[in-house]
Formats: sequence, structure tokens, C-alpha cells
Amino acid sequence: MAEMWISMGPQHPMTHGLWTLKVKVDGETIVDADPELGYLHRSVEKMGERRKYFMNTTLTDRLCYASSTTWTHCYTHTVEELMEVEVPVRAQYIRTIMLELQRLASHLMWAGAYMPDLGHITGALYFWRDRELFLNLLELPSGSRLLYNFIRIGGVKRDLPNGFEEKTERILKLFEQRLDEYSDLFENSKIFRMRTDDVGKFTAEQAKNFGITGPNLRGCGTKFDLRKHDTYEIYEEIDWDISTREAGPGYSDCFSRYMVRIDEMKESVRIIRDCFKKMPAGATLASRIPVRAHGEAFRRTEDSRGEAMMYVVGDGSDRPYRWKIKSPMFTTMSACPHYLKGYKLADIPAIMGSIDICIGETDK
Amino acid sequence: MDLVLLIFWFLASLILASAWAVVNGNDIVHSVVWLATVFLLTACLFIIADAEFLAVIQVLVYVGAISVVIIFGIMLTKRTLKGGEDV
Amino acid sequence: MNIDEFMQQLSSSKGVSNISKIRKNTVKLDLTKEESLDFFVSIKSEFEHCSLISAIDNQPDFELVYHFSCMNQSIVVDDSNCAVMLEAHIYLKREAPSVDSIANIWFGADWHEREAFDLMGIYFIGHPDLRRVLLPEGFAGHPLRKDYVYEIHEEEW
Amino acid sequence: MSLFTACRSMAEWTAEYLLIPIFNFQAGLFPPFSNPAGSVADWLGTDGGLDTLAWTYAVNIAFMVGMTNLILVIHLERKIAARIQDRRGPMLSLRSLRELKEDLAGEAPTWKFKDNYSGIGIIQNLVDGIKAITKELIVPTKADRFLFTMGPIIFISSSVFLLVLFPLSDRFAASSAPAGLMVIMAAFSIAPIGVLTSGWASNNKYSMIGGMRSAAQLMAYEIPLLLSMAGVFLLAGSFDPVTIVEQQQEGTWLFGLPMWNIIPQFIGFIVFMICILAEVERVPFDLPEAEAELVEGWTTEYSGIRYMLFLAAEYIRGFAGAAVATILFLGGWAGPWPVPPEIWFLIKVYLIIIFWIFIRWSVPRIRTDQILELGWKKLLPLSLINILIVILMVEIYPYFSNIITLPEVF
Repeated sequence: MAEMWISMGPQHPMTHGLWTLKVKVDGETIVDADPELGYLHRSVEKMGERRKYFMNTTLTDRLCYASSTTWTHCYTHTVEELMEVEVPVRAQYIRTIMLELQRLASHLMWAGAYMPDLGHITGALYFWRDRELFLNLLELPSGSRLLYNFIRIGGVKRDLPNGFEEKTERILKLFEQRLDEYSDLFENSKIFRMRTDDVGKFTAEQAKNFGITGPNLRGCGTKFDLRKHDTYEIYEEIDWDISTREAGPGYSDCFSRYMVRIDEMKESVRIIRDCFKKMPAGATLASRIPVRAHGEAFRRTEDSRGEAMMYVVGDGSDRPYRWKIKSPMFTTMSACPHYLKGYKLADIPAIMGSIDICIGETDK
Repeated sequence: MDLVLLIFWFLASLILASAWAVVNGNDIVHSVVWLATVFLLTACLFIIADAEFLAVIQVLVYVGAISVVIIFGIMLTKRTLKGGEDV
Repeated sequence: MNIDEFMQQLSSSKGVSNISKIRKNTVKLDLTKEESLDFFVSIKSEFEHCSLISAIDNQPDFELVYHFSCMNQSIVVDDSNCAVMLEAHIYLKREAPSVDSIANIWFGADWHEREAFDLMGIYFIGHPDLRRVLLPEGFAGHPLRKDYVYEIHEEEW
Repeated sequence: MSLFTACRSMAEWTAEYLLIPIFNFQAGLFPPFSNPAGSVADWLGTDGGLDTLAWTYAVNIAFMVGMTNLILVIHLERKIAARIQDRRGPMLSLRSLRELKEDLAGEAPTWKFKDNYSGIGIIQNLVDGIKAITKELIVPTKADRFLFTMGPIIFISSSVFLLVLFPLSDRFAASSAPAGLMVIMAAFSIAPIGVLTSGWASNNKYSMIGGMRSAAQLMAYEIPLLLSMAGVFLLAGSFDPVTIVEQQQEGTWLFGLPMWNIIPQFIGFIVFMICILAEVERVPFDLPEAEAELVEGWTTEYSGIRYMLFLAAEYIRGFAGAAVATILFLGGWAGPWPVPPEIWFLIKVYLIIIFWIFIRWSVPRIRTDQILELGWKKLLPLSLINILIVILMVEIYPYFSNIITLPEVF
């Protein structure tokens, strides 16, 4: 049996969405790979040019179905810079809480999707069971469970409801206990380590060159997090650390990428607690929100999957002239032939799952 | 006619037919499956001859090893996926 | 190196004009199309991460905006740990929108260039594999151009 | 009274009062011609005819017991998996079906929710079977039609054949071949041909890789499996399940407990349990149908009742594997008196199956190269060490025991 091309996708359990990975295998060893996108392309950028600035939050909510708040926040943050809107401090705290809750939900969604990739169905149900807790929390202020549309230009939609802090604290306590419990089932499991150790390795230099950001880069031991290094909202006033892991000197494998996300969840819990402690009273929406904007603005935020960037150009009308979205997964997936090569066919889901693909944001 | 003899002739003719199919098969995997049939029917012959242990060993060793032959058949021969590209 | 020293250093590079600091950590500059490749090679050691390539249809001409980020703290903003960004603008004529590819310098720029080619129709010279990335093969036109005509395509997609 | 004597008396009764009168009546219908029905009636009256009838009954009873067990195993798997995963599992009951009909007909619900859906859910398996039967059987256009149909036949028939091969006790057995366990292993070893042919004939790359993985796995695990069984055969001096179980009752251990083979041959037991898991293709060794990368492996292109029978056949193989482990290492049907030996046997088999279910739902799947490495580099030497221990026990220990009288530990 000579080398052959196998097409994984667009309907395949490994893809976590709609894309095709064509792999060339020699027996079971991967020789070459060719990712193909476009099955979920919705031309968000073009649609955005036809809508008013505040209408586009509906589109950004739908960029990534697992992490919609972070994308809406990235957009509103850029447009606020373009329009020079001052966001009230309380709104910034509420935003931070919502962002971290969303990050927790997104990481739990990832962990739940990663376990079936390794053949561990029970893990999926455990992590998704915990995700429900955070979806309940996100539902309380925003009123919906998947696409929140809660962060608006100039602040947030409404103030947090009564009793939100107590409910959050209760759920966070439960969640921390469960994370400790899971460490036996996953991190200390021999077969889990066999599947993830020394698989899908890339060094920090390679990762930067490939354009890989976020938890995948921090899995190489690089201490780089935009919440600290290009800070926004009130992250610099909050007490938290960047979580990094490395599999060896300066490189990451699937296990270190897994552990970085678990650590990040613990950090998010810390951030949320600290936010509640320091949150002041006040307004939640800016008093003056312009409709038109002129100029250009570029902002980057730390999405659950890496650096989300948006570049908005306004020509003085009430619609963006050009709106460019940079999705972290777009560049990460482009490098997949490099970090897939040489591994076995069964490693493809393990590697592609560990970098946390989201096709909604990638295809835009 | 004796029942045992009847069964013997029946099995023997089946063995011969399968062996003919092994030789004249178009496809190597078809041939190998017919070969497995030959071995299985031979094991049945052994059972008729009251050599049960031999029959079991025949199945275990020869039929069990057929899958290896299939692998070699697939790996060492070039086959075109029907209506598609080369494998 | 402080960001102000870095701006001083940039001003001596060829093809660079209009250097300004638009945020405390972002340097904006204009580049000429001819000197762009040499300039990008020279900043590779500081800016090891190509963040974004956006193409803008400025009617009539095109504008390419490159964003690079410095992750290794070789350039700092005062005493904060803010990561520095470089924003380079290249203006292209509408008749021949082509520019040298940087996909061989930063691998991360590969798909950004493909996307700019796909949606805006800008040609990157020397790109290893310049084909459409989001739209299907054989799609007619480049939809993010302002003069793109909407029409219902009768093809199978 | 053994199963065969019971079946023999049943056969005598049915032959005398039911079958012979029927065949004689048929023979009397067309007197001018020599009618085969008459000779069949004559044959049924002979000893050989009654024996054949009795064997048919015995095989059918064993088969039915096996199939009933199959439903229980599938139900057990679903319920335990659900409990592990913090959910309830199937809870469909006959009452809920009736009230679903009322619901669909638009009638007012006459029930309370709690009372309605409180069944244990075992009819869910029957419902699934009915669903599978009613589905369309799809054959891919470019598949090899002959082998595509042959594959399931080989796989399912060789698996169902297993059901009548193992005895539930020394008296409840459909087959009593002296080479009993070797027949079981021979039947086990036919199935990979079915896997390979159906994987190859599907004309699908995923299916073919799944088939190849199955064959590679078979090659890596068949040898340690048989070698770990060889220790037991050496100790018992026989392939017969009855002899093996009786041999395990001979020695005693601490506090007069019977020394089952699991105690002297613990290494062999570990090797055998790992290998039989790989043989019946359960997690973590279900590489041929790894759904994460190979969609469904070699069963990708199958649909309807064929796919359902594949699943059922795998459970049958699992059940048979657990039964073999029980016979070889856990003392078979031996157990304290008030519980009948057949029930003891089923209890032990179900304990092993529950253990497998716990494994299945709490570990990930391992990789092809790792599974081969484990098989060739670790399990093969371990099984050889096990045989060495058994040889020492059989050959050297009696020599020493003549010199020093040890307390009866071994």
C-alpha cells in the first residue's frame, strides 16, 4: 500500500466544525497535510460594511459559537477607541467578569470536545456538565445561553442582577472541587499521558513564526498574555498571573497545551473573585455614544483561543468603511502541516483538538 | 447411500469448487476469501473423520493466518479504488 | 531599546515615511512598495510575529496594513511590560495591485496574504501557494472590493 | 441431570407424540410414491435420530440463553455507562410507550410524569433492534458487492457460533468437545477475516485502514493470548473446560479457599485480560473503529440491521471472552452450595463484564504503535514468564515436596 491522501472532513468527528484536512499518509504515518477552509464562510466583513456600528454586535456574537462574548467585546472595544467613548468603570468590571465566565465556558467546551478525540466519551459529559453551570451564570444577566449580545458599544446592556455574586461564588467553589477531582481522571491517567505526551510538538520560536498565539503559545513556556502585555479593561488592577506550561525547554506538546488551559481556568476563577471584591457602583453605559466615526482603530484582545484583533476604518458615516477580523485559529490552522508531519493518523485528532479549533471565527 | 458418504461428497465438491474459485478469481482478496473457505471445509472433512483436534488446529492456524495473507494481498499489490484514484 | 529610540532608528530606513506613535505602544509608518521587503527583513529580529495583514479598498487605490507585534520585549514602552506593535501602510495602484510576499519571512503571513488575494485581489509576488482560501476555487471576482457587483451566481455553490 | 439428558428425554417425548405421528401422517398422504417423510419418521425412532434431535434442542437452548444474556449485557453497558457519566440512561417502559401513543393521538395525558417514565429501560434494546431492522440497507455504488455482503456473514456467524461453545456448568453445556477451549479460540480467530474483507470491500479508505488495524492488532495479540492460555492447559493437562474447572478445585490456599488459576498464574491472568480486551476490540483497544479519526472504522459504510448485528456480535464476543476468562482463571462455575453453578458462572462473567464497562468509560483509546509495542514487547515476554512459572510448578515443586513436607500453601 503506497502513500495515499485521506480527506478528513467536512463531515468528520475530528473537525469540530466544517473544514477539510487532507492528509497524506504512508501506512499510518502522516507525510503531508493540506487544510482547506471556506465551508462556513459567511462574509462577516462584507456584511459589516452594510450595517451600522451598533448592529454589528449581532454578527460578532456569531463569530465563534463557543466564545461569543469575547468576540463582541473585541469589536466594541475597537469601535469605542474609534469613537473615543469612555466606558464607565463598573461596566468595565462587569465586562471582565463576563469575559472570564465566557473563557471558562469556552475552555470547558474545548476540554469536553477534546476528550472524545482521544476516545474518552465520559470526559466530554463531565466537562459539558460543568459548562452548563457557567452558561447558567451567563444567562442570568444577559438572558440567553449561547449568543449573549450583552456587551454593547459604550458599556454593557444592563447591570448584574441581584444575588449574582453569591450564585457565582457557589458555582466557582463547586467547579474548583470538580477540577481537583478530574486531575485523577485525566492528568494522572497513564493512557491519557501516553496519548498526549510528546505529540504535536512545536517550539516557541516556531509558534511565533507560525502566528500561533494564546494558550497554544503559553504552552511553550512563553509568558505572553495580552491581558497583561497590552492591557485592556481593568485587568491590570486585578490580582492574577499568566499561566504557562512547557513540555520541555521551550516547546509544547498536547499535554502542556491541555494543562495551560486547565491552569487558565483556575486563573479565571481568581479574576472573577477579585473583580467582585473591587467592583465599584456606578453607571453601566456611557452617557454619550456617537453613531458616526472617522479614522481608524486597531485593538487586540486575548480571546479564549489566542489573540483576537480587529481593525476598523470609518469614513465619517454610521457604517464601518472596512472591518477586518483576525482570528487566532486562522493562522494556527495554516501551520498544521508543519506540526502534524511525522505523527500517526490517530494523533491528528489529539493534535488538532489540543489547539482548540473554532471554525466559526476562522471562516468568518 | 450412507449419510456420511453423502456429506463427504457434498463437502468434497464444495472444496473443489472453492479451490477452482481461488485459482480463477479476478481479484486477489476474493481468491483469499475462497482459500479460507477451502480450509474451513477441509476442517469439516476432518470432523467427519473423527479428527476433531486436527480440525480445530486447521481452523486456528490456517484460517486464522488467512488475514495475514489478505494484508499481503492488499499491501503488495497495486489496486485502483473503483472509480477513483490510486490507493 | 525604548520605543522612542526605535522610532529614531526607523527613520533612517529606506522607503519609510510619516513615522508616528498612534498609541503608547504602536508605531505607525508608511512604506513604499519597492523597499518593503528589505524593510520587513530588517525588522524580523524584533517583530517575530506577523499579526495581521488587512487590505483596504480606498477607491480608487488599495492600501495594505501590516501589523507586527514584538513578543520578546526587545522594545519596551517606558517601564511597563506593554508589547510594542508596528503598523505599516503600503499604498498600491489599482491597475496592478501587487507587492512582495512576506510569507517566506513570517510563516504566519501565509494565509493572511492568501485571504487578501482571495477577498481583495491583491497579488503577492513570491508567495509559495497563492490561491483562494475562503471562497471556492473558480469564484469570479473579489468580493471585498468596493466595486464588486453583486449578482446571483448560477454555479453549483 | 445434565442438559443433554434433559434434552434427550424431551426429544423422546416430542418424537413419540409429535414428530413421528406428523411424519407418518404425511407419508400416508401420498402412498403410491416412496415418501421421504416416512423414512424420516423411521430415522427419528432410532437412537441416532433421537440423539440428533436432543443435540438440536441443547444447542437451541444454549443459543437462547446466550442471546438473552446479550440483551442483558447491552443493557448493563448502557446503564452503567450512564451512571458513570452522571446521567440516567434508557428509561423506556412499556407504559410510557402506551402513553406516548396517547400523546401522539392528541388525547389528554392521563398520567403523571414521575410515574410515566420510570421503567428500567430494557425494552429500549428491543426498540433499537426494531429500528435497525426497518432501516435501509445501503451498499455503496462502487463497493465490491460480493465481499461487502460476505464480510458481515463471516463476522456475525463466527461470533454467534461462540454462544454454543462454552458450558455454563458441567451439566449445562451444548458442546462437550475435548478440545473445547481451542474450538472457542478457533471461532475467535475467524472473525478478523470478516473485518478485513468488509473493510476492504467498502471501497473506503477509513474502512480499509480500520481493517488493516484489526489485522495488525490480531497479529500482535493472538500469540500472547494463546501463550497465556497455555499455562492453564499445562496445569490441567487438557483443553476441556470441565477438566480445567475441576483441576482448579483440587488445590487449596489460605483458609482452605480453592486455589483458582488466578493465584499461581497472576501474570498470565493479567496478560490474558489485556489480550482478550484487544481480541474483542473494546476500549482502550478499539482501534479498528476509532471514531475520532476513522469515523467508524471498518463499519463506516454499513447501515441498518447489518450495522446492528456487527454491534451485537461484538457484545457476543465480549461475553464469550469473559466466559473464557472465568473458565480459565476464576474457577468457572465453582462456588458455595445454595447458589446453582450456572448462576455462579454468570455472576463471575458479569463481574468481568462490569469491570470492562468501567474500563471502557474511564480511559481514552491508545494508539496503533503503542498497542503493537505493548503486545510484542511487554505481553509476549510476560506470557513466556508465566509459562516458565507453570513449568516450575508442574515439574520442580513435586520433587521438592517429596523431600520437605510443606503446609498446603501451593
